[in-house]
Amino acid sequence: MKTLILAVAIRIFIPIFVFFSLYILIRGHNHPGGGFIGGLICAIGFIFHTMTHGPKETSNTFFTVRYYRLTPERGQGFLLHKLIILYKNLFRKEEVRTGSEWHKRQFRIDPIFIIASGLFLATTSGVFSLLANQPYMTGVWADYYLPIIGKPGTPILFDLGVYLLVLGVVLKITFIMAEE
Amino acid sequence: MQHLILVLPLLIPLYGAILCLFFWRKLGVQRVIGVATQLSLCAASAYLLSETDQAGILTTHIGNWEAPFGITLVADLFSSLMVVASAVVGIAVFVFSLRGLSNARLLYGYYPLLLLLQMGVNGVCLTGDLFNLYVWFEVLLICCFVLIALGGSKPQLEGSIKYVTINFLASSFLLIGIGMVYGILGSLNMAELAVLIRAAEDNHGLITLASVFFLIGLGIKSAIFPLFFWLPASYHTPPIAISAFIAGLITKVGLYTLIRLFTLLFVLNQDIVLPLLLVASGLTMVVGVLGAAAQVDFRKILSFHIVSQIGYMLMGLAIFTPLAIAGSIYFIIHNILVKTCLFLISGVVYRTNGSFTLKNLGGVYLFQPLLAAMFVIAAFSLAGIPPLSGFWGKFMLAKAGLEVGQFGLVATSLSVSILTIFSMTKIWNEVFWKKRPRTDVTADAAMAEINVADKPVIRLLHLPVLFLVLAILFIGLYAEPLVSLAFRASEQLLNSEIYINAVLLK
Amino acid sequence: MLIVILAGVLLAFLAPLLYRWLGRYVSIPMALYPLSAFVFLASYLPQVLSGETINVVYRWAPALNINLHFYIDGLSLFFALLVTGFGTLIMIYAGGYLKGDPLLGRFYLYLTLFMVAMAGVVLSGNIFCLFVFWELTSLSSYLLIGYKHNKQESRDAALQALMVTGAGGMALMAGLLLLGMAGETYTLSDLLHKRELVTSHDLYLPLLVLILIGAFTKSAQFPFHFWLPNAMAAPTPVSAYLHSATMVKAGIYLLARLTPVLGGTEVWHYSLMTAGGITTLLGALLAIQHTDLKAILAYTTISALGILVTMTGIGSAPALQAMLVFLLAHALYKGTLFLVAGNVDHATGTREIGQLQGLGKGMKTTAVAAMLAAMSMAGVLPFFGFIGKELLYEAALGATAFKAVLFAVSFFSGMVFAAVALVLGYQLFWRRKARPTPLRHSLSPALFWPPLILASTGLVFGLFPAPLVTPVLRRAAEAMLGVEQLFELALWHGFTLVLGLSLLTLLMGYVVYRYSKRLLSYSSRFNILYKLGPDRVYGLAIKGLLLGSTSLTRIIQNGYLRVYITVMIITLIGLLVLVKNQSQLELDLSQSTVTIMDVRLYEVVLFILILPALLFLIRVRSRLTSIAILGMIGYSGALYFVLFGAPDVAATQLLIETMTVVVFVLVLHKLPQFRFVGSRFQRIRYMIVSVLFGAMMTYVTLLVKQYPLVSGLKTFYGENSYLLGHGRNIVNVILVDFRALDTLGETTVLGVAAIGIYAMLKLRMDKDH
Amino acid sequence: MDILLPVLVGFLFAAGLYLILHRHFFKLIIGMMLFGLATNMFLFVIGRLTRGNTAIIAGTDQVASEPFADPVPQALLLTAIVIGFGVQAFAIVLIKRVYQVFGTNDLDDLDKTDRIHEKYPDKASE
Repeated sequence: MKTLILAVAIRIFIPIFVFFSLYILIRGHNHPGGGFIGGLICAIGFIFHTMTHGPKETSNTFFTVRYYRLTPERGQGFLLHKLIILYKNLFRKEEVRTGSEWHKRQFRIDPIFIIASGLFLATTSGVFSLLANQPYMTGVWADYYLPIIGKPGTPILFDLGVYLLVLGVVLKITFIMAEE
Repeated sequence: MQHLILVLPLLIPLYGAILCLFFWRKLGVQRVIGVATQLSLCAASAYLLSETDQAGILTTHIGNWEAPFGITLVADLFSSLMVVASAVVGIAVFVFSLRGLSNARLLYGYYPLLLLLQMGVNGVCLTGDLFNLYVWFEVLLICCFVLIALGGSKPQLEGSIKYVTINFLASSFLLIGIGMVYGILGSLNMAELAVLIRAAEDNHGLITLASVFFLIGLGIKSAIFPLFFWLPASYHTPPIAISAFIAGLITKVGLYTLIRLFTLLFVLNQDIVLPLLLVASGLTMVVGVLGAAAQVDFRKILSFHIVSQIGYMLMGLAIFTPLAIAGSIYFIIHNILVKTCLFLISGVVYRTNGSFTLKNLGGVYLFQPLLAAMFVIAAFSLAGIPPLSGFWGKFMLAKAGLEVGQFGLVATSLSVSILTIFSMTKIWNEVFWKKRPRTDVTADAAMAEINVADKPVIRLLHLPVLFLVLAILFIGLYAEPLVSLAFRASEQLLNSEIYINAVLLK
Repeated sequence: MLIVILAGVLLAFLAPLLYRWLGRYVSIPMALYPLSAFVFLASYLPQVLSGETINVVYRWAPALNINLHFYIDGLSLFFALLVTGFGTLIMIYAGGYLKGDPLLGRFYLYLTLFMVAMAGVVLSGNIFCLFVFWELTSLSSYLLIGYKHNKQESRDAALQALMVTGAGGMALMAGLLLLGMAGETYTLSDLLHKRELVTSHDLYLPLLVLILIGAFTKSAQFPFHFWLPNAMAAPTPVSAYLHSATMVKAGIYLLARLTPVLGGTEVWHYSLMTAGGITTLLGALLAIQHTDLKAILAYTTISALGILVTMTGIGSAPALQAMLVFLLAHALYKGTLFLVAGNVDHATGTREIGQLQGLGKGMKTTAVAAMLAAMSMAGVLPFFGFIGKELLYEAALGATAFKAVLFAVSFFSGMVFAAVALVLGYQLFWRRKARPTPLRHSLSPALFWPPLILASTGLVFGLFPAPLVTPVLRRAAEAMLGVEQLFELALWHGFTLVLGLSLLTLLMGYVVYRYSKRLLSYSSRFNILYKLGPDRVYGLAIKGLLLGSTSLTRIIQNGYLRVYITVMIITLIGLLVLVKNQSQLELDLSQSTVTIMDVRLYEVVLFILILPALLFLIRVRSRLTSIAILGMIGYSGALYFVLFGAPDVAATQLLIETMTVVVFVLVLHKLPQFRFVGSRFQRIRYMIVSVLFGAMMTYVTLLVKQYPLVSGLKTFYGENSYLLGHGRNIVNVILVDFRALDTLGETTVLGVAAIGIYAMLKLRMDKDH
Repeated sequence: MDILLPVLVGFLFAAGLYLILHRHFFKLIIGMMLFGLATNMFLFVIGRLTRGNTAIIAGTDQVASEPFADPVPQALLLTAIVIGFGVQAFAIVLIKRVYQVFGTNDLDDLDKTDRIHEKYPDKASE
């Protein structure tokens, strides 16, 4: 399976898969599609990648956040320190990469985290209405329409949660099984 | 306010589980989250119970969709009682598993699984929607699957295969039943279905036919006589903390659902269904207790007794009078506590003596008097010796049975309770009174080692057992609150109008 | 009242702690409790003697009409004083008897618990309150009999006692429930006036039988007597207190208590008299066959219990009076003798009468106590036992029916009692022999004072019956008879027939004693009785239970998954067929001919494709092929979904099917080739079950589809999905809004499955393989 | 079409059950999947069928116009399919582990936990 062409092709395909799946997700409220199908489609892209490159590689390429870290200065607040790191990493890439006081770090996103965030999003999307003394999961809707999505509201958020969860689940399963 | 308190028993464990998942590899953090979650769950369920006690049936329409169209959560006394029982058992098992389970297992998601299982149980108890019920059952079931297999030791795997296959079939039957109900009546909301069923004229038979699928599906889940085989094959295999929780709670959830559905929905053609239940309950008792009498393993005896006790709970439903249903409710709550307690005791015994086999055990009476005392209380509670908790349930059921002239069934139930005493004393004789067998030198050595090294651990393990024993003593010695709650709960169950009105006429 | 009970329970549970703090002096606080209870109860004496009854009610479980109701009248006060008074002495005695035993604290726990329970039984004014305490006595008796827990025989005896009395307890529970139904109340004082209602009720016979079983098991009546001798495995204080003076008399108390409600009918008379008579005889017969001190005492106790039941059965005023007097006399002397036996055992280490002789010198006080008690037992003149025996004979002779039999039975037992009294009061201590049995140690005062006090009480009561016991006994008899009693107890009645008979009894007792060795040699012929006796039956029953349950469980729980599933499916099919037949459901295809035949060509093609695929799937051996076929079937299902307007379902089905195939290929590609296992017969059997099930499902589907479906949900969702749910794809709106809770559950299932798969593949605790 | 799909459902159930009753692990798991599919089809069929018209409100309409397929069974079905997938995926992995640990693919070899006197080493669980 590990042919070069396929390997390269997959690399190109993955963004396509991701975008297509997002499209399926957001059109789901009005046309066939939705979070579940979207999540699965997105995952399939990664499955192909895993099958050709192995789970380690997939995880390294797509699910590892590399960033640079600064040792905190004395007297600097915790939050401020983190904010500086975030800011520099996002907008001052060059400065950070060359700066000698910055250390390279990486953080692997376990698919379990994706599952947890998906579940969190889906659960929390319904909580807002509770605060307004409405039943759980009462839809909160915006007043305007967006293209493709239609009206944005908490059920869309819920669908996004489903999407993430399905993605996480399928990735987790594939990774473990491929490792075996 | 009722919007919040009805979803809290679902949201608290769910959020707890999500947080645990975020801290996937950090056991310390998970423990803190777990404690906080369990405590708040306890508080929330207690509050729910007191609210339902005062304000009657509570409902919330999820998503603010009016009753038959969305999913409605309903809490009456019976469901609140179940939620409280699950929270109590949950906190006991949680404390036990702080030290009673190897870290390897804990690292593979034990805490989130336990919490999600609790969410599933609460969901089943609180939902007022037939399909939603199925979904919660599946949540609960997959958690059980994973927990029973967690660790992958040989007996666990073997038990899991049977557990998974048979419960998969049970869920399918449940789903088939739900599909049929929708196909016949075109609704899923239990209150509306109750109205439709009572108004239905030409398809009584069809609805009864659908109820057969529920009977079989839930019968499998609650381990009724010809359907219980999976239980003794699997319940004793996982680590004791898991066994205790699942054994204590899950079959009773099946029974809860049976009682709920057969009092609310399938009240037609009772002349066909109730005699069947009657026979099934008698046979369940007898076969379960005989199975227990044959066993030589602490946990297996307890497992078979679950089956036997299920017979009692079913008996109440089969008799179908207010007193009988109240008896069943009392019995379910009592049994949840007692069974969990006994399983946990077997776990402590294993931890300190290194075996579950009666032959290899002995002498606990001398060395661990507190444990012995707690076992006596729990065991004789199970056997129904007054004034311990089992007696009250048995009393109510026997009285109800005699009142409707079911002498045979009452005689069976009383004889079964003799045999229950027999197997409980068997455990007591072998594990507690008997001299520790000298042949098993390794266990002795292990015992000495554990006793020196793990004193605080052992003490911690005693804690949840003590907690449950106190709970058992409370509902036994001061039975009135629970008994009258059970009475009122059974009134609510039998007067379906209250339920229907609460859900439909908001 | 409640405070007495609660204080007892509290003290009981404190006993192990107290023992830790106080050591051997623990017996002082433990004895103080029954003493103060005795005093407290005695303070009710004036009221009760003046004819009042006292009701104290505490709400306990009013929802079930079970309350902590204490009812004090002559009968209950009599028993309660006996229990607490005796209890005080036993507490002191036990402290001496079990001195230095590490488990003494627990012993006191059980004993105090028992005492409380026993007091509860006799003081209860609610039949279920009584039952609660009744069962507690069984439980504490179990723990006490098994006190020497290292010995197999102790454990077995404890279990046996519990099983027998427990079974009796269950019968009693059912009986009391029925009694409550018949009498429409659980309150004793109300029940006492409902004799007509109860005895004429349809349930009278069953409830009587059940209650009698309860009482008989507790009071060791034939055929349930066998547990009592075995229960002598308990330490002696227990034997003296529970199995002679108090607990076994709970059954008698119950019978006496319920005499006004249940008594007076023929069934009552005859069943009590029969059971009591047989027990009396049997106990006496077995007593002279044994050589173990405690066994002898146990069998004479059984015999005495038999007499008590017989007297209750006769039910006439003299009989009931005799019953009460004899009960008290028996408690006094038998308790003493048990304690004496305990002392002997303690001092010499044996209880075999053959090995015991000339003990009088070493243990004078005990010997005196033994002698006093023995004389009371034999019925010698100035003792209380004499009065008891006189009254017994009078009552037997005054009975309306079976006079001769009743008298013969009492006479026989009196004779045996006299013989046994000679053994205990004379032979052990005073008979001249060359070498007295050596004593291991001398006895502490705690061991010889209690028996001495008990025995002298017997003497004092005998000398002054009128002021000391008569008033109480009168009120007690009143409680049973319901009319005022004016009898006087007196030691001397003049030269009457009964006195002559008493003397004859003594004489015959001496003869029996003299020729006991010869009699014993005959007794081996009775061995056959043991073989068929109830003890044996019990043993066989337990064995049979184990054997039967093992083989039954082997058959039912056979370990074969496919058998389990087959049973379940057959149950399902059976129930479906049953319900179908009962409710006359008929499938009528002709009604919907039009829709049935409304079939498109491509649907048929798809159908025709799936069928052979299914058949092939069943037969195929290769794994990959079966996965492929399975995938194909799944895709065909998806096509059907597309055809019937469910694009979302179809898409999901397609993707899931793909995922499944992927998982399959990844996971199961290493499994070995199929072997075809299972015989042809099995396969055919399963084939039949499967086909039946499939046919059933088709039938059910068609049956449901026969009726039109009116779905309010469909209409509502169609109308409101866009307006309220802001989405045009109704299915999606249902999933994320109308029924979002389902979806939340569903995603949870997926998440858990992922965790489960992860744990399953990564975590391997089993290192054996 | 009223007759065709019910018959198909029956066939699926029968085949699924037959495979579940088989002694071989692999057949068992295939049987479970077929049974699941059968249940899903049953759910679909029992909710009545409408050809062609999806449950989607057309471009400019506010309200779905009849005839349209009943969306309720579809939604239930979707949920059931997904749940079924979760359970079945777990079952597949379970089967695999059982095979690895026990080295057999015959279900009849797994009868130890039911046996009365069969003793597994205690140490595996705590």
